Amino acid sequence: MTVTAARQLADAAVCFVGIGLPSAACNLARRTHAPQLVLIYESGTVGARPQVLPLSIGDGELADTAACVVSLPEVFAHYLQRGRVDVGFLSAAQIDRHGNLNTTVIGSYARPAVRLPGSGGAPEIAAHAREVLVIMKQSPRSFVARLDFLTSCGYLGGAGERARAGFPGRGPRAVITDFGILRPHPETDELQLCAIYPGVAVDAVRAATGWPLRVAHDLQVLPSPQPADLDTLRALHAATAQAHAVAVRINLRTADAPASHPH
Amino acid sequence: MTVTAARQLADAAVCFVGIGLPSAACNLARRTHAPQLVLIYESGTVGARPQVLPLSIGDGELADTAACVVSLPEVFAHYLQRGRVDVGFLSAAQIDRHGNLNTTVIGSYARPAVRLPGSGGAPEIAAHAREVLVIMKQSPRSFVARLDFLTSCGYLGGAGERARAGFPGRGPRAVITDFGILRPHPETDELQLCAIYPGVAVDAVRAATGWPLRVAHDLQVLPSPQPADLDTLRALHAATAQAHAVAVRINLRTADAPASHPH
Amino acid sequence: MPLMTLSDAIAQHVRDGQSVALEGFTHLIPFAAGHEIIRQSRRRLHLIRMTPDLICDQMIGMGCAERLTFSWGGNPGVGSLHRLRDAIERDWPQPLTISERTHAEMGVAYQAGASGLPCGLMRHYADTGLDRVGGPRTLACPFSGDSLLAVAAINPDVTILHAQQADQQGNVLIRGIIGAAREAALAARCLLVTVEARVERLDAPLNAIVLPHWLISAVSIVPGGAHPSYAAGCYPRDNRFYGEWDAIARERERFQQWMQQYVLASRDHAELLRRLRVAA
Amino acid sequence: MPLMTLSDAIAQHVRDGQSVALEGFTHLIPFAAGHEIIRQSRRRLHLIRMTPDLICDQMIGMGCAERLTFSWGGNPGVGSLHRLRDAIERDWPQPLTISERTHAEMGVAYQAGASGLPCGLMRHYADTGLDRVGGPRTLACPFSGDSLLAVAAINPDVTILHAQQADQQGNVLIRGIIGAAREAALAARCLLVTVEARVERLDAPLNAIVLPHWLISAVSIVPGGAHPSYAAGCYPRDNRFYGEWDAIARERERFQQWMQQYVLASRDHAELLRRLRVAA
Repeated sequence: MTVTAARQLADAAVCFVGIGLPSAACNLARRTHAPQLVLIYESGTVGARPQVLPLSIGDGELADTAACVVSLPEVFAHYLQRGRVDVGFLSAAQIDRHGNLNTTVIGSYARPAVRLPGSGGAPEIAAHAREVLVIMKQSPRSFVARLDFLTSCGYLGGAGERARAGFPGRGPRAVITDFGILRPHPETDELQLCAIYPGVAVDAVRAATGWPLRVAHDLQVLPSPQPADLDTLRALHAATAQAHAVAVRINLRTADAPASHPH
Repeated sequence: MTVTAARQLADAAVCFVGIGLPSAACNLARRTHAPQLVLIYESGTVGARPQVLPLSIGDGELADTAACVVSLPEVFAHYLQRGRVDVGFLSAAQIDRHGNLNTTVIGSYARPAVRLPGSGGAPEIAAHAREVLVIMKQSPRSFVARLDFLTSCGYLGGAGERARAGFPGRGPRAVITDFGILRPHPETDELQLCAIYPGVAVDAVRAATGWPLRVAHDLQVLPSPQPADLDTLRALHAATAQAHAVAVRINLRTADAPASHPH
Repeated sequence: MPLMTLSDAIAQHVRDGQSVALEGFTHLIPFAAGHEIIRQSRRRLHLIRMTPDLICDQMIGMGCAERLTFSWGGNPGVGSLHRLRDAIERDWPQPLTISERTHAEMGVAYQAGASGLPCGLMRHYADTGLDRVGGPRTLACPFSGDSLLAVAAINPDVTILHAQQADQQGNVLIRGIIGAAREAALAARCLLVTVEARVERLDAPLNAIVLPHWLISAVSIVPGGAHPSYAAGCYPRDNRFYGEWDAIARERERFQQWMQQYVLASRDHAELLRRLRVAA
Repeated sequence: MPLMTLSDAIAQHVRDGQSVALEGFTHLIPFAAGHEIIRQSRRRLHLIRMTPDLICDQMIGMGCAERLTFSWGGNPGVGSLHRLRDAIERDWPQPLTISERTHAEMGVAYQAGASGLPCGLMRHYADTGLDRVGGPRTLACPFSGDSLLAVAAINPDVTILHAQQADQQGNVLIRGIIGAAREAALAARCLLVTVEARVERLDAPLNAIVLPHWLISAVSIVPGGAHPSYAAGCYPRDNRFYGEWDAIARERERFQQWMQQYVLASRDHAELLRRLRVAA
């Protein structure tokens, strides 16, 4: 899934990256076919080139390897809202047939069954990025007929409603799942199954979808991931696990240290 | 005049400084009775401590000696509009009896007899600084019954109009001239002569004013400037003249220079 | 800018019922200050933080807060903030009123607050669920007619930041990822800062992020004051602790026990770091 | 980001009739680029600069501009810009339409442009003369009811900056007083930058002002490109030249003669600096 997601990214694209699967896919792409990919994280790190995957969106690794570090108001206003971002990369707890996303609550807002983390930067990424990629595991609980909460706009009610609302970004171009890839129908904006991994049965994908899933008439079978890509991804995860396991030690005497400028 | 203006500044005040006479007065104050004065120039230099007087509002001397250098949008929004400035120090081509200022045109706006530089930062300084000091030479051409153009608001039409308009800053507290000091009447907001330098005749001040000038019933005679203050001011001007006369030499081969970080 | 101990700074400047922003975006989160607020048993606070993180999880779980303004409430890279969820889902230890925004809205709100404006503007195209439950309102641009979202300014009673250095005058240098910390600082009525170290001179590069001393109500020297978050140039993020927090905070009893054993039983942050075996 | 000569950059990217912002607040004014625009005889430009300074005085006097957006049009510390005055007062060499704002309004306008917004907001209490002759409009804050001034965004067709360094990729480092140069850069449809030097790596501190290469249409290496303005860390402001300009620009004939002898007769900026005896 991560390899397939990475393959959706063209080289030199400017990519606004969420943490987790999107970050893994972007960094895999940067280490394989897209070395000039520009990664922007909402922590204000522009052009980050992390050696290991960040655990948080604001890891020091991102700042240390970035072309520049700007403030959060700037990254959202000057980069995202100004229209400088080609691809926004998102994930969610729920998605509906028109690519609208929920990362806020399961159940009612006032008294949720599960309180999810919330919107973060997703609503504006979904609005402003020239196009959006979504990566999430497919199940009837996550691919739902009706969202419990509309956190980030996809194609709204479909059939051109998003375009008519004037959104500068075109919306979700692809939803990469553990079964394959869904893309919006050009007229109805409804997500349909366009590609599957080798060995995946269409009925299994339908069973994992909370609405009657349409299948593209030219359904593709995706190539198996290149061993080199898988090796790169495994190496990235291994380096990450190792880096994050290091025990932190703090020297309490730094207060008395001379005025050396940390650089 | 500069010494008298400097004396109006309390130590540790946060002062938004215009170039020219205001800058000279503020730096004199900082070198004499008000060493903790915080000087903010509209170039974004906050806490500047220049050794020589800057010729422009953005001289390198200001940046090199500042506590921090921020952008112009920030200095106007985060410092001035946010209400962090105690004293705004202004000058003008024309002032009227209610302390309103003109730095835009003499004559009509569309076809001026004299096109002046314009507003710069003055309108917002006049609006937001807790109080304003004005320093300018007094003559019937500069102290006028009616401004050719209202660039920066003083007390508007007087009699509390400024306070009713909701301005956060109180307006011009003192106008320091080459004759003495004018201050607003507490009820009418009309500038009246409150203090004169030794040897100045009130009639001479009246003759230099374009409206029937009122004189405070307790007109003060200002002390002669301290020789020490005058010496400091002269030394400051001498150092400034010397610094500004140095010939600039540019090395055209810097393009080939190694990546040494200019600090 | 008076230099004082963190316990004095919190005692003097943070009152029950105030709005308190603790900013720092993943980086430089003022954990030591949050713990001191817990130790001093502040109540009915309105906490403001874009990413509540473990610090708000702890303060909410310990009953300090009655309200939270935030934009993303998870344990980054790990999962849920269980104490935050318990407060929202089950009113434990008390009900928590939430004001929820997006990151971009929080940025605009802090920026408006820092700029002395009552509101700021964003582009807006269609209402989301947040628009429906929240306060923002749309208005039309007087020039283009475009629909814009007006976002109400945030001006916390107190903003607390952690930073790398303060100089002798009390000017504070912040290096690295800044989030909306500077805007939160300038928006506040009272600004408290904890720093890793006090130095003779900051020796800051020309365009460094420096908070002038006269904007700051109190500076306290607290080495390691951001742990388990990090301070660029001083120590890295304790990703392992973030992972372990999931199990600590999942159940009420274990959470309370942990807070008692580590935070409440420690006189100060240095003692806490020693108990956690992060410092010697 | 293609690296190219300044003359190619102007030839390719600056067209007659465009709006062109040359920013840099006293510091880093892109004089070399302005001179190249004069040499290439661009016409009907809409010049945008907070402080027009000598560079706009020269461009206006040489007939490049039909419109000027600005907020303070003087020779700093010296007096008038005589060519600007001659254009406004006597239509020489041609009429000049002016859009006049305050510094703060220009800052808000660039910031709105950089942020993809059609307008920005400021506090407003009473109309000045500028409000009466200009375009800004007031609106009410939907939360507080306060009267606010809406300022229309500025999005120049081209913004030109001068900076200290570019690296091999074309990332640009700016150090020192910045004014609204960064906002003007981000607001532009096309961004051209001249730099003092090209370096292997910028070696920029963590929070330095860096413009990423993919925002820039062309970078040109022009040592001394800000003279008689300055580049912090490279050379100081030529205050003497600013003083001398007053006499040069006062009369039309002497001005034209000077421009011919120095700017037009020089192939490039290096030759101009040699003629001025600023460089060897």
